[in-house]
Amino acid sequence: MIALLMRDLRLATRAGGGFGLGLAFFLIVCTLVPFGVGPQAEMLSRIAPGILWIGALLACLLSLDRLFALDFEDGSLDLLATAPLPLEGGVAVKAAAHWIATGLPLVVAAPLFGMLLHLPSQAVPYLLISLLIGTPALSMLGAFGAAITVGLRRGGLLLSLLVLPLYVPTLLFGAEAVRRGAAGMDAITPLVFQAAITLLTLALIPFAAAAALRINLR
Amino acid sequence: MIALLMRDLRLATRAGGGFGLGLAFFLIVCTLVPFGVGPQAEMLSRIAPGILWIGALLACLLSLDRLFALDFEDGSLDLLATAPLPLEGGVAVKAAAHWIATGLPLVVAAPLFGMLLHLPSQAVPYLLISLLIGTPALSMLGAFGAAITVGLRRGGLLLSLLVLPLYVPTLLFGAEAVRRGAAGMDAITPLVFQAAITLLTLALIPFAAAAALRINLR
Amino acid sequence: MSLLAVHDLAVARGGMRTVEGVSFALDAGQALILRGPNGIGKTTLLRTVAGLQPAVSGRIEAAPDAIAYAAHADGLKTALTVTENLRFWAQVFGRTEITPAIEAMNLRDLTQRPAGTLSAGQKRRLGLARLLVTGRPVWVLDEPTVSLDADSVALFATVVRAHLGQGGAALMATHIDLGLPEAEVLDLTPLRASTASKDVKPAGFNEAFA
Amino acid sequence: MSLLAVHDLAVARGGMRTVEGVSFALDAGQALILRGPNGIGKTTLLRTVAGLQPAVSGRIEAAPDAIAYAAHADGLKTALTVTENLRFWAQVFGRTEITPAIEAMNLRDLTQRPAGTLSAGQKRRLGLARLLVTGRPVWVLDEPTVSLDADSVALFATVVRAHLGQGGAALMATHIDLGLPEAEVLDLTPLRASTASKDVKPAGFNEAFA
Amino acid sequence: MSIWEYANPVKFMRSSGAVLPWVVAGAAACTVGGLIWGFLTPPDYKQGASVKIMFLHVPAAMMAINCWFMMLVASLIWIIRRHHVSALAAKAAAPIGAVMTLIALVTGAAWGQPTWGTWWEWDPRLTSFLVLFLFYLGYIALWEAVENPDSAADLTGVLCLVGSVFAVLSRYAVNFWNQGLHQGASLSVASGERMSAIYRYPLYLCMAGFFLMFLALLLIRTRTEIRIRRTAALQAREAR
Ligand code: HEM
Ligand SMILES: Nc1ncnc2c1ncn2[C@@H]1O[C@H](COP(=O)(O)OP(=O)(O)OP(=O)(O)O)[C@@H](O)[C@H]1O
Ligand SMILES: Nc1ncnc2c1ncn2[C@@H]1O[C@H](COP(=O)(O)OP(=O)(O)OP(=O)(O)O)[C@@H](O)[C@H]1O
Ligand SMILES: [Mg+2]
Ligand SMILES: [Mg+2]
Repeated sequence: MIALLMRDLRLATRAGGGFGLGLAFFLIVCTLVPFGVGPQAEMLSRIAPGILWIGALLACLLSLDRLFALDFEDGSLDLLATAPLPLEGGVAVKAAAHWIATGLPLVVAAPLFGMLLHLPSQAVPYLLISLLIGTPALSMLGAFGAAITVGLRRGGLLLSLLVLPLYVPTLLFGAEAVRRGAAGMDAITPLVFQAAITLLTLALIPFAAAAALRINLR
Repeated sequence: MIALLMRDLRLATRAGGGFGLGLAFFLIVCTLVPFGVGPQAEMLSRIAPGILWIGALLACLLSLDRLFALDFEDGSLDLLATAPLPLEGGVAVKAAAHWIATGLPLVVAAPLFGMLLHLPSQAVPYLLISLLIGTPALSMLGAFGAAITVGLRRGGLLLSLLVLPLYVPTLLFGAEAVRRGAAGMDAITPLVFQAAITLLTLALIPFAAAAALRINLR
Repeated sequence: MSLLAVHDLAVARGGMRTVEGVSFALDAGQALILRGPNGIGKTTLLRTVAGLQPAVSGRIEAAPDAIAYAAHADGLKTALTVTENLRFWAQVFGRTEITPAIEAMNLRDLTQRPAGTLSAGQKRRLGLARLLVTGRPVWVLDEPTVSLDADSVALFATVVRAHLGQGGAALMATHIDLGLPEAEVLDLTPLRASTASKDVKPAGFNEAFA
Repeated sequence: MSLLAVHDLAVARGGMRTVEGVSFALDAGQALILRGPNGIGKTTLLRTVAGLQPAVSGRIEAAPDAIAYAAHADGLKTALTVTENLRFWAQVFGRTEITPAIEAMNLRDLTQRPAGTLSAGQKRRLGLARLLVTGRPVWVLDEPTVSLDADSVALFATVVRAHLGQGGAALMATHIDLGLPEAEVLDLTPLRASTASKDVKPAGFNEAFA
Repeated sequence: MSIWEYANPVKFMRSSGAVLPWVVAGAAACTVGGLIWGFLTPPDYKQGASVKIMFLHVPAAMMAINCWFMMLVASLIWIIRRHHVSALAAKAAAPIGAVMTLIALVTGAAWGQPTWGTWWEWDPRLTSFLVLFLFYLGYIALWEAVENPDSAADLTGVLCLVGSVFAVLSRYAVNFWNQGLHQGASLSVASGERMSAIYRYPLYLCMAGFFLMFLALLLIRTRTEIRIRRTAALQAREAR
């Protein structure tokens, strides 16, 4: 297990591994939005919570598409499936590695990007906490989508299609928490709901994902 | 040439080919945005031009990441490079096939999704025209990015990082045209600029992309 | 008791049976070579035995965690070096020692090279070295000597012999000579699932229509 | 004049020379087989001859558009059927007739199957059929008979012989017997680029330090 | 002897090694001197003490642009004449340019807070700098991602050419999109009336310092890149 975690992290930091690219994508989304909607600070600050959450979500999603596909193509997945570690554990570990390599940097960088979008400063702690609670669920749900689409040649977009609806609750509560934080309202309730969703996801999805992998390997 | 175009279109419509997925992604982005920023119609209608353009741009981009990678992995690209058709032409044809399979459906569907985001109806023709003018440039620039990242294992996100800055002018003029259209202002100037950029792109980028492909095949 | 026993096995690919009535047993120290024309179902059979897909009918008896499978693809990460690749697989199988495997497959000069920069045959050698670090008794190999030169094939034969000598077993599919004259050969040609006559037995969904 | 002539060629991979001083000429009706241990540089040499990478030094003379190259990967689209795959490549090379190729490589029963559902050997047969539809005189083949069974190897030999008989030529790298005893053999082992002595000749960047 | 002789890695190592100490000394003297002088200037009547940020901000902003220009030239030399040193120099320059851009952005943000009352504004100047930063990131990421050094040089060269065209296009597009708050080029023809001499001379010194600092870093990094490649090649030969 540890070996798998270390390998995935090492691969992420190697050439072409994609470490930091999630961050770059996040930055790019945050830059494109003002280009699209115009530079007025007052409007940007109103949509900032939503855009930040959507940006984090897309960055997470896009770095996921080949989570298992690479292992599938080079045959590692066949070999992992016959190795003495439960596939459920393998899925969980790979999702964890993904979160460390992508989700965590997003959380850390989010306040900075919040500044670009004129996010009110009293909302920043809520942004941090809600991302910290929410991104593990994003990684795990994405791993599930990646497991389902692993055998497909152009899984990327199909993956988005499958996974994005699953992201809706996390996104809703996350963005709501930040918006309430920005408005100085009580933001605990959405955060609690979000935490519940994350826990549920972490507990159940590894089994679904491992089952999907087994089916795809057949 | 025609053979290549027909093959790519046929592949796009086959299982897992990704035809329609770009559209689905576009739809999803347009649905996630109200979840993220809140449902107030008046604000949605203000940000609609920008969001629609960004959604189209991301949908286009994401379907591009494996434009050449698939041909590279199964060896077709080696064989195409030794075939009696100029690689520049091949690149242009593949970008054209991508545009027909992804860009065109986006253009057609955009007014519908504009409705979801309360886009003012006088802006719809501008949305259509600017997308029609702009999306070919998106496909071609994306083909350039795909050619550069073709040999890399996790090219997807790197591709985004390389290509999105190139999309900036197109996006700016496109969204600006729609915004001016929505406000009833003169939108011809940005459209003309956009058309100029598209023409420039179509004229020059095939050569750069073919050069990148040759380098990657070495 | 044998390490691996297969009784009257039938396997299917893409919803159609490929071979049926396959029976054999592998004891410690035995090697069995599967032969048969292209497309008869060797790969399918090996994947079934390795547990990657379910059998249509028949029985596979093997100790749990006895089988190490090596397919056409070698499961190498091109960005990691030879050592890192091997060490990873060793750790997955709960072992630590990789030097013997490196020595055995003559990879000493290549240890620090990223796997992506190896030639076809060097990659294959690394893929075979992976088998050694699993420490599992039953090797299930699909065309193991593809792309290997004569010296490496001889090396491979030596390694397999040593594995058999230590009480292991090997099941291999191949079209070419592996340099293992002592191995038994099972020709699958007569076991091709019959489709011409009335006893068509398609798998799964189609069973209902049979 | 010969169809393909190579004079004192040196090729490099990953910034280091692999083989050097390679010279040969192929006339119509001739076949040349490259041999040599794993990693000596056969693939590199063939890719250079096919024009996919530049030579470090030396000269390659070939008519433009004379070479058809077939690598390890077959360039098949798994979602397209056998016929669609072949027809595509025929069109790319400006030809229309694909039935002879299908007949020659014994793919008649598989024409409507998506290429993704073929077995390893069947895929290879399809990859070789592609050569026939190019209509080009010089075939450059990298381990063409990998995964093929004995019958298919014989088929391949027949096809190559027919090609040579029609004034074609073939350059092939392989480790195993192709069933073409009449072909000449070039062993690359003595041409390995020397690295031990002082006449080290690394490619490109390192040249300055030599 | 033509000038291209110096593009030979061995010759380059020798000559750059000789000039490097002088460049480093000059860079240190000008930068430190300029910054101290700048810091001792009296506060501006309108902007107060925050005007002193200028001595970091303006030279960094200028070097950020010039560095990309230098990379463009180096890439062209590599693509046309295939001199490895120029490719490696372009590679070495990118992170320096990215950091310069970052300094300009950060000091600009720190300047904007007292002057415009906001850390960030989607002003065309600032925005096009952000876009430039993205170009730098993409360029660096591509160098990192491609394993074969020659291919990496070629690919990043092509990217630099295309990127330059689009960076200029973006500049004009951004101008069209939003009329900004940012200063115009104050060192242009009209400079005399816009900035008094007490600020101008220390600013010149800082600019010279930043330029020399860029040169010094560039030489050091290029030398390192050459050594790295050389080591890799030697290792590869050992492994053979
Ligand atoms: C993140 C924010 C900022 C960025 C990226 C930025 C960028 C730049 C750039 C690119 C230049 C031009 C160099 C040239 O063309 O010569 C420049 C110069 C200058 N900036 Fe900024 N700037 C920022 C914020 C500010 C702020 C807030 C102020 C003060 C109110 C300011 C004042 C100046 C001045 C006085 C110059 C010198 C004029 C000139 O030479 O053009 N900048 N800045
Ligand atoms: N995904 C699939 N769908 C349908 N049929 C398939 C699929 N994959 C393989 N087949 C068919 O199943 C049969 C058995 O294939 P298998 O790969 O097991 O053959 P093999 O004996 O390994 O052949 P080879 O020697 O060529 O590797 C072949 O006839 C093949 O065409
Ligand atoms: N990308 C690369 N970077 C560095 N070295 C490489 C790279 N690819 C291959 N090599 C090395 O170049 C040499 C020649 O490789 P090549 O693939 O041409 O060998 P080959 O003769 O085809 O071997 P095989 O019979 O195993 O296919 C090998 O020693 C290999 O390790
Ligand atoms: Mg097989
Ligand atoms: Mg080879």
